[in-house]
Amino acid sequence: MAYLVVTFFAIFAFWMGNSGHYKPLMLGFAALSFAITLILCARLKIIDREGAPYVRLFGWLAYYPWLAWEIVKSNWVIIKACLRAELDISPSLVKLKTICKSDLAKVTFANSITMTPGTVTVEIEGDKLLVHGLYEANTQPEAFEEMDRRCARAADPAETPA
Amino acid sequence: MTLAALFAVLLGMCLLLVRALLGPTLYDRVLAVNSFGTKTVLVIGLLGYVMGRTDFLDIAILYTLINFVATIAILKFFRYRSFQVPLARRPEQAARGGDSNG
Amino acid sequence: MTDAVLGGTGTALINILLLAILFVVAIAIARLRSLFAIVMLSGVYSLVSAAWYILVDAVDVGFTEAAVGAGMSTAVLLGAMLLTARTAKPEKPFSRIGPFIVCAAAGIMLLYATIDLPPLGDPASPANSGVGLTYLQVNWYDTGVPNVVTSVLASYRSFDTLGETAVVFTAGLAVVLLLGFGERSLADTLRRAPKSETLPGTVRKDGDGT
Amino acid sequence: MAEFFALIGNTWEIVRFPLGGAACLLGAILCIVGTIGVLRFPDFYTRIHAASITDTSGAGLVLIGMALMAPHWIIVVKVFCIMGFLLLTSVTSSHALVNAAHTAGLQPKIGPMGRSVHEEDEEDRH
Repeated sequence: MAYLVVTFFAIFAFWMGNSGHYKPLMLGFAALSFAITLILCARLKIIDREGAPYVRLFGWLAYYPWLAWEIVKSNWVIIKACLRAELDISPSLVKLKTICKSDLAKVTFANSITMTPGTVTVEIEGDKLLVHGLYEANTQPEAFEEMDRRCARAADPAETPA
Repeated sequence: MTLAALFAVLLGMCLLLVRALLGPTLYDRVLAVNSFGTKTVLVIGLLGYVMGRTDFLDIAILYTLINFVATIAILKFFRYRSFQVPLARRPEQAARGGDSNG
Repeated sequence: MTDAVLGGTGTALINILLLAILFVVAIAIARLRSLFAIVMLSGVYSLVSAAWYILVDAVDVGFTEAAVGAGMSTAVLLGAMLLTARTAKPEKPFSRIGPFIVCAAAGIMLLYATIDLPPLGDPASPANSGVGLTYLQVNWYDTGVPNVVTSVLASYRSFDTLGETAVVFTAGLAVVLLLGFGERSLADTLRRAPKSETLPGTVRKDGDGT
Repeated sequence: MAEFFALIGNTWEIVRFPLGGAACLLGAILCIVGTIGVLRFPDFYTRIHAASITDTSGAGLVLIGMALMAPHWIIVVKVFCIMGFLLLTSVTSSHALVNAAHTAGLQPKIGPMGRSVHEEDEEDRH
């Protein structure tokens, strides 16, 4: 139920931010479409911890700025690699082991790896990740430890596993 | 300046087209088309600014979502040879659930 | 003032660039033999053509092209590819001279017809001087809908639109019912056929489609 | 105090257009850089790294530039919606792409390359 309410506020904010018309008729249409959307979502049973992950919002607010800075740093590396006169890349494929417990945390971690240019998650199997990297030096398992820790802190539930 | 940015993105599109045409493997082509879609979103947004009609951004939002759906459909096709298999990691469960409902 | 001039030239250049990309893609689609590449390139074609529609101010057409051309038709074409081979048979050049002449003649006639069309944005063109102008003027007072296209489609012609939508929905439903979903779908049956075992490509079937 | 804020507001109104234009231009140039990488790199798995430059920094900078030049707050909201969707979907689709390629058995080229390798010449010729 709480997830439903949070979803309602999310789509409410989305509608308000995209519409720009706040007359009663339009607001009525909006309310109607919210109701239909919520009923459909509830029937499809897609509103759960993963479908509406707003409960850990504060953990993520701490995580994303750090991730953004990581993205900027690794972007610079790849931009240099693209523009260097001679190609000097050393692609590698490594296996990682994550400490994240829940699916949500694992997905966050894998997507963070993909989002940083230069590394991309190829496969997740249990708690092992297969990662392809552009530079061998940047793709050692130690390089991902901090991201792993932060992901686990941001997305893993503190109380009980889902 | 916006116009220059627009031209730069269009130039990037032209270069990307080369990859889409050459693309030795299928995945290179999908990658090129996906990146092309991202650039189209940017082109439409910048076009709105150049022409002074920022309501084009609505279409850019639509494009972002459509592009994603198209890419996922393509990859699903290549992975499972069908659109009817769910993209879940637990095929047995998913298949069973789908059967009991159908 | 210079800004307007620069904008006009820039828009013209963008027009030319987009049309050039469209031309290259069209030639490539005609020349390629791999069906998958053709599907991908047709996706590119509709993306670029939608951008071009938006450039020439046909925003609603661009919207439709984005939804149908780039998203839906790619998926439908891929679904059609499930039922057929991966590559087209190469044909000898100039083996079909008759269809080529018909196509060329039709193209030349269409080009000839474009000479009579009013230029883009001409205020004296029939579309802008007749009933279209009236709708532009009275639309807001009649319906209160800010978008003219929306007001015409959903207010003045709303029953027409409803009927069209119903027809299209019925057609789509019929196609879905014919092709089927899940266990007994046509695509699935064809895939099970022994011929499909020899398809090129080494895609492992993870989804064990039992 | 109010004057100070008004001054900041006025300065911002003047500054934000060149700033936004510069961000757009920089992002567009990064798009070209990413595309150059897509053209140059030797195999699919390395090309996707180059493509992710376009998706993250290129698109991000262009959209930030648009947000800076926005005439209305709703435009800012829309731009950030696009940015959020783009980040989420591009990550998902590039993972799906790599995963599909890997599942299909496409082998990545591993190890240092580019010193005197053949492909480089070929890539340059293209």
